[in-house]
Amino acid sequence: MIKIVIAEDQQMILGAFGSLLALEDDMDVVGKASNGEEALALVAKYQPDICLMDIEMPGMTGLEAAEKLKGHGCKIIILTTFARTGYFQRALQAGVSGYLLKDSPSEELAVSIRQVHAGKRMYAPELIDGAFAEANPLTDR
Amino acid sequence: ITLLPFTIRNRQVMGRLEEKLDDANKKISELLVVEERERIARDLHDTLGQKLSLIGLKSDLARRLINKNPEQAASEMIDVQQTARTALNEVRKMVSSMRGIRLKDEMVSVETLLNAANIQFNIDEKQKLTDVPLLTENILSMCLKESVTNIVKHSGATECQVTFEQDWKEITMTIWDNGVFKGRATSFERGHGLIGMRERLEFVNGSLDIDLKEGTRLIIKVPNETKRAVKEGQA
Amino acid sequence: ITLLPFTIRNRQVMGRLEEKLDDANKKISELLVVEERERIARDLHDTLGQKLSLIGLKSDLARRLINKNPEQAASEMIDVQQTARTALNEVRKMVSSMRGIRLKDEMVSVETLLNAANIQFNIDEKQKLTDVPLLTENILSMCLKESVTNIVKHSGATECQVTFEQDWKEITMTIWDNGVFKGRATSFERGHGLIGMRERLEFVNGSLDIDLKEGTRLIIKVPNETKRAVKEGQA
Ligand SMILES: Nc1ncnc2c1ncn2[C@@H]1O[C@H](COP(=O)(O)OP(=O)(O)OP(=O)(O)O)[C@@H](O)[C@H]1O
Ligand SMILES: Nc1ncnc2c1ncn2[C@@H]1O[C@H](COP(=O)(O)OP(=O)(O)OP(=O)(O)O)[C@@H](O)[C@H]1O
Ligand SMILES: [Mg+2]
Ligand SMILES: [Mg+2]
Ligand SMILES: [Mg+2]
Repeated sequence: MIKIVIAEDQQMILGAFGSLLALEDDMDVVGKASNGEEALALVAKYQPDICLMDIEMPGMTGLEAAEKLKGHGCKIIILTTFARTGYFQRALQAGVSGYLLKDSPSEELAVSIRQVHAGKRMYAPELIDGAFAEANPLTDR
Repeated sequence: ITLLPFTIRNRQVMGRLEEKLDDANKKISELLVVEERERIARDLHDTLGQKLSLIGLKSDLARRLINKNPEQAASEMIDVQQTARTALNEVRKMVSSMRGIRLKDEMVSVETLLNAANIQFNIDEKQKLTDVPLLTENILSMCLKESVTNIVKHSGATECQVTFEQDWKEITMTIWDNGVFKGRATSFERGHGLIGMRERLEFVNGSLDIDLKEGTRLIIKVPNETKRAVKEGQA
Repeated sequence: ITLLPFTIRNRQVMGRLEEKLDDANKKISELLVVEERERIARDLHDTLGQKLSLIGLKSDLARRLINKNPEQAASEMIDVQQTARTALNEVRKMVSSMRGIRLKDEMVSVETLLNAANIQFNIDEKQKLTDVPLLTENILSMCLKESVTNIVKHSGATECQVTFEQDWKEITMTIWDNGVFKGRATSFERGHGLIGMRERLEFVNGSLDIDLKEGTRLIIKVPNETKRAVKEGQA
């Protein structure tokens, strides 16, 4: 079983992610947080394998939480809607394992989670700058 | 003969001045456009991004629940429909606030307002307005709205007539009511409707005059620069 | 003594000219903003409006089909999800094309680009840039991107250094590489990167110079008009 904590400030989106991942046989959503602080607390409490993290949340953002979790055994996947170059760089520096689109189909998300769980890194090309993506096929790293 | 060099020099100075202002001109325009875009982008981002993500997730979830839990699936689809409706309303609001108000639309709401106040409304469009630049149209709409609001609020009129005229030189919008003007026609108070109208009209080199011979007649004039002429001015 | 009246008269004429241009100035800026808004509004309406309506209809249909025809329901839900994703992509494109690129962000992507090309990157910011108007920043970002792309494409360099300086008069961005310049430093070809840079720079009264003494050094200068100065110019 892959143990998952989700952090997302929009309750409806949080709920939908929770229900979608609960449908996967090999995944167990053990906690749902609505900001960075809660995410840190739930990660400490449940020791999940993966933490799915929204960026913009009131209080502590997903990026700040990811920075705090650097080096912790839990792997971080950032889920976001829009590309912001500064954000991606920060996420990389925080050592996140995934940087993915919030609207990717749940089957794809499940595949990505399994890959990350297996030690791979996954980045959505839509979230990375044009020149950047061409010159640097990061998904191969 | 001693005057000549000075005239030439002055002409040069003026030429340079003109150029410099023209440059500043372009730069400010571009800057405003960049800032306006930034503002709209932020709006779009905040409102629509979240809603579209939610729609994507919920329709995904609903599909996967069809067999396992059809009731839950149906309820997710209701959420999707509701979210789409809300998002559509937001797009409409954004679009209409971006567009400014078209004169045609303002005429409709002004008519409703007058009807509600039991004031008879006559419209006399001597000539359909054509090729009015967007900015001018926005300003005329704003003037029409303010004038009719004043009629309803202050005039005690039973009749109101709006007339449009357009010739090669200018567009004239006349708003007449058969009530009694209660303010001072010569000096308007700052921060109020009439002064706001005058300021905006002056901005497009237009004018606002009040004629109190018979009821109250607001005469609003703007230069008839067709869209084409203004575009050329930009080049 | 005969000259005096003329000088005065000329000064008056210039004053009026200045005012008139200032007016035209304001009008054009406002007009451009109004037109830009109108353009974006049309885009929004056409692309997002349509898609959201479609989502509304299909989600309604899907819900009604859940029991009668679950396969059909599932396929409608897939359509809804797909439509939401397409719409979101459109919003993404609109937002990123509207935003222009901030210098800070461009520095990050340029760094990544150089790293990927195995070119060592040194950044030397003598003084943090402050109060750069958005338009100038957009143009500097564009120049930085184009210059570094050229370095990666043409120079064969192993090192690149970017320097920023800002004094009361101007902002200077210098982009140096230790490779060999392959083009003509005096005349650029139309429609290509370097000429595009120069054109945009000239638009903000800036300049582009190339120094080939040691490697390739692009010297980009823009006047240091702080935001405040431009804002005041608008009033
Ligand atoms: N059509 C009218 N008939 C009678 N009086 C009018 C009419 N229009 C304006 N006035 C008078 O002129 C005054 C100034 O109008 P103006 O629109 O500037 O301000 P206002 O309507 O009082 O306040 P605001 O428009 O800011 O809500 C009004 O208070 C009113 O006395
Ligand atoms: N940093 C550099 N090092 C070496 N050569 C350069 C460098 N920058 C430009 N050049 C030369 O100058 C030429 C013109 O550059 P420019 O950016 O205008 O066009 P381009 O890069 O060839 O095409 P485009 O930018 O339109 O893709 C290049 O083709 C190249 O030969
Ligand atoms: Mg959020
Ligand atoms: Mg009023
Ligand atoms: Mg080039």
